Amino acid sequence: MSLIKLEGINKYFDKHHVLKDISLEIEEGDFMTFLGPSGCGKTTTLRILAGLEHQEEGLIVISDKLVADGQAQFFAPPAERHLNLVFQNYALWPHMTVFENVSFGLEGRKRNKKEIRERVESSLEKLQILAYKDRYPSELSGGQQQRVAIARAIVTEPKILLLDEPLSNLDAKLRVEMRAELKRLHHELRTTMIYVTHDQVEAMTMSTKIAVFSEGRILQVDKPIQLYQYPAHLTVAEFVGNPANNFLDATCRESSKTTFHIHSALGEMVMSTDWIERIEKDVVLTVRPEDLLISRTPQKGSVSGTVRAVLPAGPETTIHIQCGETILLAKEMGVGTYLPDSTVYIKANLEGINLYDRTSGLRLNKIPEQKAQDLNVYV
Amino acid sequence: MSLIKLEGINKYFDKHHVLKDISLEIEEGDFMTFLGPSGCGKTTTLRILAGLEHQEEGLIVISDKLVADGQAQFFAPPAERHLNLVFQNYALWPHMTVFENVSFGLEGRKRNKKEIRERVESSLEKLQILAYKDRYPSELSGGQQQRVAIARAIVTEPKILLLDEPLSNLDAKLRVEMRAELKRLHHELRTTMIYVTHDQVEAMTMSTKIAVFSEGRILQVDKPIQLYQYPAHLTVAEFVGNPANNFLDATCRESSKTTFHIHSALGEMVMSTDWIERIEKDVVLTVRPEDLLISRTPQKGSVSGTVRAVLPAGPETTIHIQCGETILLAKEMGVGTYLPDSTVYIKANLEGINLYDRTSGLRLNKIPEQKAQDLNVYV
Amino acid sequence: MRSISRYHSRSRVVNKLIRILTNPIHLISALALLFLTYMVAFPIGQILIESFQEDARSGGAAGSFTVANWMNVFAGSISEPLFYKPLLHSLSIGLSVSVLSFLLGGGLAWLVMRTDFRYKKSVTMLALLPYMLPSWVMAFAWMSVFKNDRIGGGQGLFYSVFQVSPPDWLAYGFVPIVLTMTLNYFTFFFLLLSVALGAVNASLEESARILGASSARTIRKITLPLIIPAISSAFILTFSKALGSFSVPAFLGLPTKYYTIATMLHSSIQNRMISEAYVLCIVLLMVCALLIFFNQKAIGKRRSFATITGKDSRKHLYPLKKWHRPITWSVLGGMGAVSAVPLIILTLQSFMMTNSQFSLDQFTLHFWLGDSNPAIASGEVGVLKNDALFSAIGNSLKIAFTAASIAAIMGLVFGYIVSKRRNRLDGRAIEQLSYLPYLIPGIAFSAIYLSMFATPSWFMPSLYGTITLIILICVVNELPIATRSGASTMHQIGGELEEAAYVQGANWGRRFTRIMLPLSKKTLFTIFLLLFISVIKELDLIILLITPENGTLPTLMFKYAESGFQQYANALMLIIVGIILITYFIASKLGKIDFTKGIGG
Amino acid sequence: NDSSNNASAEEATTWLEQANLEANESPEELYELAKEEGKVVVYSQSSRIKDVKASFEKEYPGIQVDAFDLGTIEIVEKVAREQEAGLNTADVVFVKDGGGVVSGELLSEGMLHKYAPDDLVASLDDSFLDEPGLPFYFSTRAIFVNNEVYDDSTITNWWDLTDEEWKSKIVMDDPLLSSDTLDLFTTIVQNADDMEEAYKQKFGEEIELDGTDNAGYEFIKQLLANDPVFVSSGDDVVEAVGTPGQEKPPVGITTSSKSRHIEEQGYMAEFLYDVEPKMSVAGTSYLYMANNAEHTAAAKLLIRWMAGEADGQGEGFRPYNVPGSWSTRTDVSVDGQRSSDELTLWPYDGEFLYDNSNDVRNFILGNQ
Ligand SMILES: Nc1ncnc2c1ncn2[C@@H]1O[C@H](COP(=O)(O)OP(=O)(O)OP(=O)(O)O)[C@@H](O)[C@H]1O
Ligand SMILES: Nc1ncnc2c1ncn2[C@@H]1O[C@H](COP(=O)(O)OP(=O)(O)OP(=O)(O)O)[C@@H](O)[C@H]1O
Ligand SMILES: [Fe+3]
Ligand SMILES: [Mg+2]
Ligand SMILES: [Mg+2]
Repeated sequence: MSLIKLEGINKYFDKHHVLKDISLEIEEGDFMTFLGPSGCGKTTTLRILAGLEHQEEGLIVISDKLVADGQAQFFAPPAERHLNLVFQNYALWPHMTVFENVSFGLEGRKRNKKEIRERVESSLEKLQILAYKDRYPSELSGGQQQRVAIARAIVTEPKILLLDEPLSNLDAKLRVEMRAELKRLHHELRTTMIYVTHDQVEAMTMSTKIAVFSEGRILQVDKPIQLYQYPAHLTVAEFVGNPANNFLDATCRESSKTTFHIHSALGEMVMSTDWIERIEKDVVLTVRPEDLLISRTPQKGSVSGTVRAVLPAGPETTIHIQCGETILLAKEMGVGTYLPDSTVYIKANLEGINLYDRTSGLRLNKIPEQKAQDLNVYV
Repeated sequence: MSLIKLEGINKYFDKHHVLKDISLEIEEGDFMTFLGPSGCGKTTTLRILAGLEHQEEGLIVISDKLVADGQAQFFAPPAERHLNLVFQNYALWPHMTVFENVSFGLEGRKRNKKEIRERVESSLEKLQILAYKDRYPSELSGGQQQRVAIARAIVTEPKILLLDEPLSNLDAKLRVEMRAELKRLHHELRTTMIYVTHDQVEAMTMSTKIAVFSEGRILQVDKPIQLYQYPAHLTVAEFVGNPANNFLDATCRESSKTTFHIHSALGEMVMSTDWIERIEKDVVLTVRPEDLLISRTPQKGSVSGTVRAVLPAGPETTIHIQCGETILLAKEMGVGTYLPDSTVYIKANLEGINLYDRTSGLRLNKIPEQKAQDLNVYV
Repeated sequence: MRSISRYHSRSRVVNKLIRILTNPIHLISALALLFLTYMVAFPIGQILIESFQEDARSGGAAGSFTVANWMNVFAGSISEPLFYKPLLHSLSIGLSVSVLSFLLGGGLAWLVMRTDFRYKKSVTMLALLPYMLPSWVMAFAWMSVFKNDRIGGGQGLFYSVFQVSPPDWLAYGFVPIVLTMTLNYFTFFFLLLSVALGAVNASLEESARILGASSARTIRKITLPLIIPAISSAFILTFSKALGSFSVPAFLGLPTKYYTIATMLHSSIQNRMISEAYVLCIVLLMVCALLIFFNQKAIGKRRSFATITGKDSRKHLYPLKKWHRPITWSVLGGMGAVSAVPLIILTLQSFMMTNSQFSLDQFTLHFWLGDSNPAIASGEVGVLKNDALFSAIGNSLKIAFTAASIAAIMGLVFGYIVSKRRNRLDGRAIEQLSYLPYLIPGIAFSAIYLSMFATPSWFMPSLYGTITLIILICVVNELPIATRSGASTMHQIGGELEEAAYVQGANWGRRFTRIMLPLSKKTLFTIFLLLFISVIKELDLIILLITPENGTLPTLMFKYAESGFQQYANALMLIIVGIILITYFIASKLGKIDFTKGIGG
Repeated sequence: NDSSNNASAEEATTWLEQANLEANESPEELYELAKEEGKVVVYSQSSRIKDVKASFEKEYPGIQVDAFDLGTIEIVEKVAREQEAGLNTADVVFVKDGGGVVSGELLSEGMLHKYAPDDLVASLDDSFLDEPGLPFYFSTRAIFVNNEVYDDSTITNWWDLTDEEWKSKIVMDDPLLSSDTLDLFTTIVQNADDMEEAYKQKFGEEIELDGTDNAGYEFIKQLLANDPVFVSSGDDVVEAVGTPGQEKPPVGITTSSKSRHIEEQGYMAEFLYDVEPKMSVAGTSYLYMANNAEHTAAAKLLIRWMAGEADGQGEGFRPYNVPGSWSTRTDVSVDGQRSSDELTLWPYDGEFLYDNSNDVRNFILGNQ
């Protein structure tokens, strides 16, 4: 049995239909990440799950207990759902000190003073804000406030923890440390986490599963790497990848019983028909930037292109290459040293491409058996 | 002449000394990024610059005009500083619709209605929130609110624009688009930007200069790549890099007139004495993860290590390798396929290492002439 | 860098001075202080001085310095009946009324602002009604129900129904005084807390609920502390209103000789023992000052109550579910009874030939429309036929409207300073000073104003005899309500909202009118309404200053009441209530105010 | 500041000379002069001034009456403050001397003057001849009883009120709040001898003072010990006493002028004339001319008008010639009530009241 189950959730704000038939199952101990463009309904889903917002339609079951039923207009209060939420806007209490903010949840549970103090201080310590415990939220920096919000949520060690962009205002170093802290919590207490983030690295490294939202719908729920490597839908493909995936209009042509050709700006590729569910004529080919291989000399199967821009970003460099009409992004480790306007030869790593039906937007290629097993290694 | 000049700014909140002798010059048309850990004083610096907070000591000169003098207790009001600020917490007016929020600044300038409407709508359009123009802030998602805050600041086309983590709540795709939009603004209107971000990629790709803050001080102001490749100080080195730099305690030994040895967990390295300012015995060696090369077979100069964790993050994979006592991070493009606990051989790319005095924390190695020129290419 | 040297040549002190002088907040704060010093501190100074002067009637040399008045009150042979006991009564009344008003007004405010209760507008209306009636009306209504045979002259409704006399404690003294005053003054709590609750970001409560706190605990630990500024303001207003109220304790307290400081003060004035009156007055003022001091303590220096912030989040209403029906019935029923009963009694009376006999054959329109009939009330014509009525309505409207508008704006501005500069001396001084007029007895206050403005002084022209002076004294007298309400709202507005406009280049005026004012629109309306009501009912404050051609509705009513023409007075009372209601509707329509909604969409 | 005081003193004398308050102008002469002045301002303690204004303006067109309707205390406060500030708004002041404050604070300061032309004074009752203003009518604090249940003989002596029979059965205006009631008590103290006498008459023995100074105080003490019920207005007293259908109605003490509305309201109450030692104390209303009055002639004319002119029958006096009130003249009376010379009243001694009512109040406070 799954720990949390959403079924057919629909939510309207006045006329606006913001959640459309959201269904989702989350197992105990899952680290589920919600990924999706701004305004797609992530926060709303969390709020509905927490019982702060009431859906018009759909069921929510937590730990085998029905906690909300839209049709029946039954909604268990937040407290009965045994979860905790880090609000996107922190929602710290301005009239309480940091300590009081964090201890509030424990005090409700009638523990003794000393224990409360210890636990509050230990979680403040973990979030590196113990020094600020007697300050009021208005006397803290943005990132410090955000950490208070996290501390307040984790101090009660809830079974289910919802986090709405909890690390967005923290610096990279702290973010890594906080991620580790959350991971630890996840493992040690087997807390089930539902996590909203816009940071793909965060999503990829932290989660056991990712749900990609778009315009109030869930497009794909999958393990991180699978999602990354085999986006199920063009929209998902557009959204994941850093920097963005390359999209090429392509056409397919069956060339033999076992092979077919894909024709695109990257030239002619020959693929096995095993690789694909079915052959469509008009397709979209996606190549991840890191799977676009650049060489300074022509190679077998490569096409030529012109370097348009080189954007070093510290650990890696993004190179914009014009290839016919389209600009393709390639990514290399380290500081790339291509000169602008020089000619280079590019070729797609065949393992890094995906094929989509141009009309329905659904992926056509299959996930290879071997790969699918491989991927399990990392989870 | 620089457009903005901060000189010896000191700021206290009650007893807390939060800004310590901040001095900084910003040229016209600069895109200056403030980078630094949470709570280090970035927001405070922006607020002092904007005239919302008053420093106890120090001067601020904008466009050759003294606008604030702590000693003399002279502070020009924000309006006279001709700048605009995107607040870290948005500071949207809850009683106004999105349109009204954005048009407020223009109305103060007594333009005609039609022009105001056009300009507001065009900037809402750019931020992809035109559809929400009649909503109130409370009816928007977090990211949408943040975009309203940006729209409000850019609509008046200020000479100087201060942005406090303006994209922190946006998704990756939107963030890329918004960056482009800000860049465009920066170029087209020659707006001088001061930008606070925790996203290093953002800092690296957007800025002409980066100032690294730590505990109320500025540690280094430099061009992005230079900063990335040659952090001037251990603390800076700790802070930049994604994931974090590898730090190794090392000892130096002069081996000849022109060479010296560095001994560390990565083995013995021989470097030219030209490479370094002076030789110290106790040093810290830093290696960026992407400059830690992994091979499955022993190579010349490589040391062996054990794979402890493999963290695939989509486009790249971070590998934790235990090497003696220390855990080192290495980063590779694509999905790394090392098996946990397998033995690998690692070696540092010599171009990717830096050496620091262990006591003062200052960098010992010089920036090579050639390199220094190279770096100019990308700016 | 020439410009630099320019500023360096000036000294730090000069720059600081320039900064202080050019900062509108300082300027406004200075003006406010000046205004308050002249209009409040100066009169109070006079009262203080006179409290140390020999009374003319005490036989000594009138006007010479003495502490006898103080000794007499504090340590004389009659101190106990004159001062200590009444003070004890006053304080216990004030405290009980405040607590009950808090429960009643706060509960209703919560119901209206925080739940999905359906009849919010009706409840708002019903909560306002009792405040519109003069307090004796409620006391009178109580009497008609609970009167027992102690006074004589027939018993009340309670007796007719149950055939038992209500005990004295239920009919007179502490209990009825507290209850009727509560019904009169819980409006402060209701209005101030409604506004405050409407401005509380729902997510602040939600986060407590998620942490497993029960509704009660959430309210106790989060909601209430968050609106401390509003609560303490309402508390102070209610407490001092109860402390200063004379008519209710006189009406309900005298039969069992239950005196309060206000009755004693009134007694001193009636018997023209000016110094003694002033000593009592100063005592009341000290209680006020103490309250404000505690208020400042409660608000503290560092704590923030900013619930209206730059990141807005969603509004959420608490579902009443199965409680909806019982709550609806009990609230509408209870409130209806409480608000409507006195009004109905009043209305019926105005149609009855003899005062307290209700029967159909007594029905008459005479008191409304009748022509002169020497057999009835010495030939007094019906209220609506009275020539003075319409000029009185005109004057009352003019005074109430102007005074309420001015005071409402002033209240917000003062409140702004009080909250912005709560750590500074000027903010605290303004808070204290603007509060003090509340407990100065109307006649003493207006007498001093009479002297101050009788002849031109300083830059002020002689205002005596003009309507301006009446408006002015009403404004000053109502400043406490205005400032307290204003401050409680201003505490809730996050600083960054104003800063955002500041960096946009908006000057103070624009910031105030475009940001602060709209954000506190409901408060503005609340203050306006409260002040309009109390000014239009005002009598003893203005009676010394009014001229015959400036007669107002209360002066007209005073004439009727003084002649013993109860029915006419009631009819007039109803007209006043009508005017207030019409004003309420027009103002809320014009201002697009919906009390029951929060800020923004 | 001396000089200005002198100046105003000088002014005052000249005004006094000009105003010529001793003169006996005829109404016609005054009217001529008053027309110049055009109006007259009166501060009145009674709202019946409205009727006076109407009749006066009808009789003397061209002279407008500005009538301020105020309470006694307000009048004292207003006149004193105005005069101190050198404002001469008021011309005529119509007020009772409650607690002696008018004589104590206004007359003593020369802020009010007496205007009493001979023809008006001619038929005044003797006891009103020596007053500081023009006394024109009076009412009194009287004992009211329910005439449905009781008759005149229920109470014949003030000491009757101290009987056990009336414990908690006396309803009266609170002396702490009503200066008229306090005046009654103070006058009782002043006339302690009479009270002593009356005591003897009732109990047949000399009074024994229980720690009090005299029989007056002793009476107050015993009365208070009998738990009288205080109410806040005279109407309540009349209602309590007069409401029909009561088994054992209380007796009441309030102003006789309340009897005006008794019938109208259907109450069954009347006040008692024959009480030992005296019925009560006269509460006289006076007309004064304000110092430095601007409209002297009109003021004189109005005073005459209100006093009912030479024959006392004038239209101006009619509003005051009502049940419960008595003209100070011997030749004017109200039907159905005893004429003023048949009443046994203590005279009203403003000076004494001003000096002593404070003590009496403190005594009451102390004996509650
Ligand atoms: N009260 C409201 N009335 C109308 N629309 C609303 C209201 N609240 C939210 N919305 C809309 O619902 C949609 C979903 O909002 P939600 O906050 O769930 O987005 P989100 O995925 O959390 O976005 P972000 O990443 O920007 O925080 C948004 O388009 C928003 O504009
Ligand atoms: N009112 C105040 N009283 C005391 N300390 C304060 C106050 N406001 C801010 N601080 C402290 O000043 C320091 C700098 O704050 P600032 O907001 O400038 O940090 P920041 O660099 O913007 O951090 P972040 O990235 O988290 O937003 C913080 O340590 C904060 O705790
Ligand atoms: Fe009043
Ligand atoms: Mg969100
Ligand atoms: Mg910050």
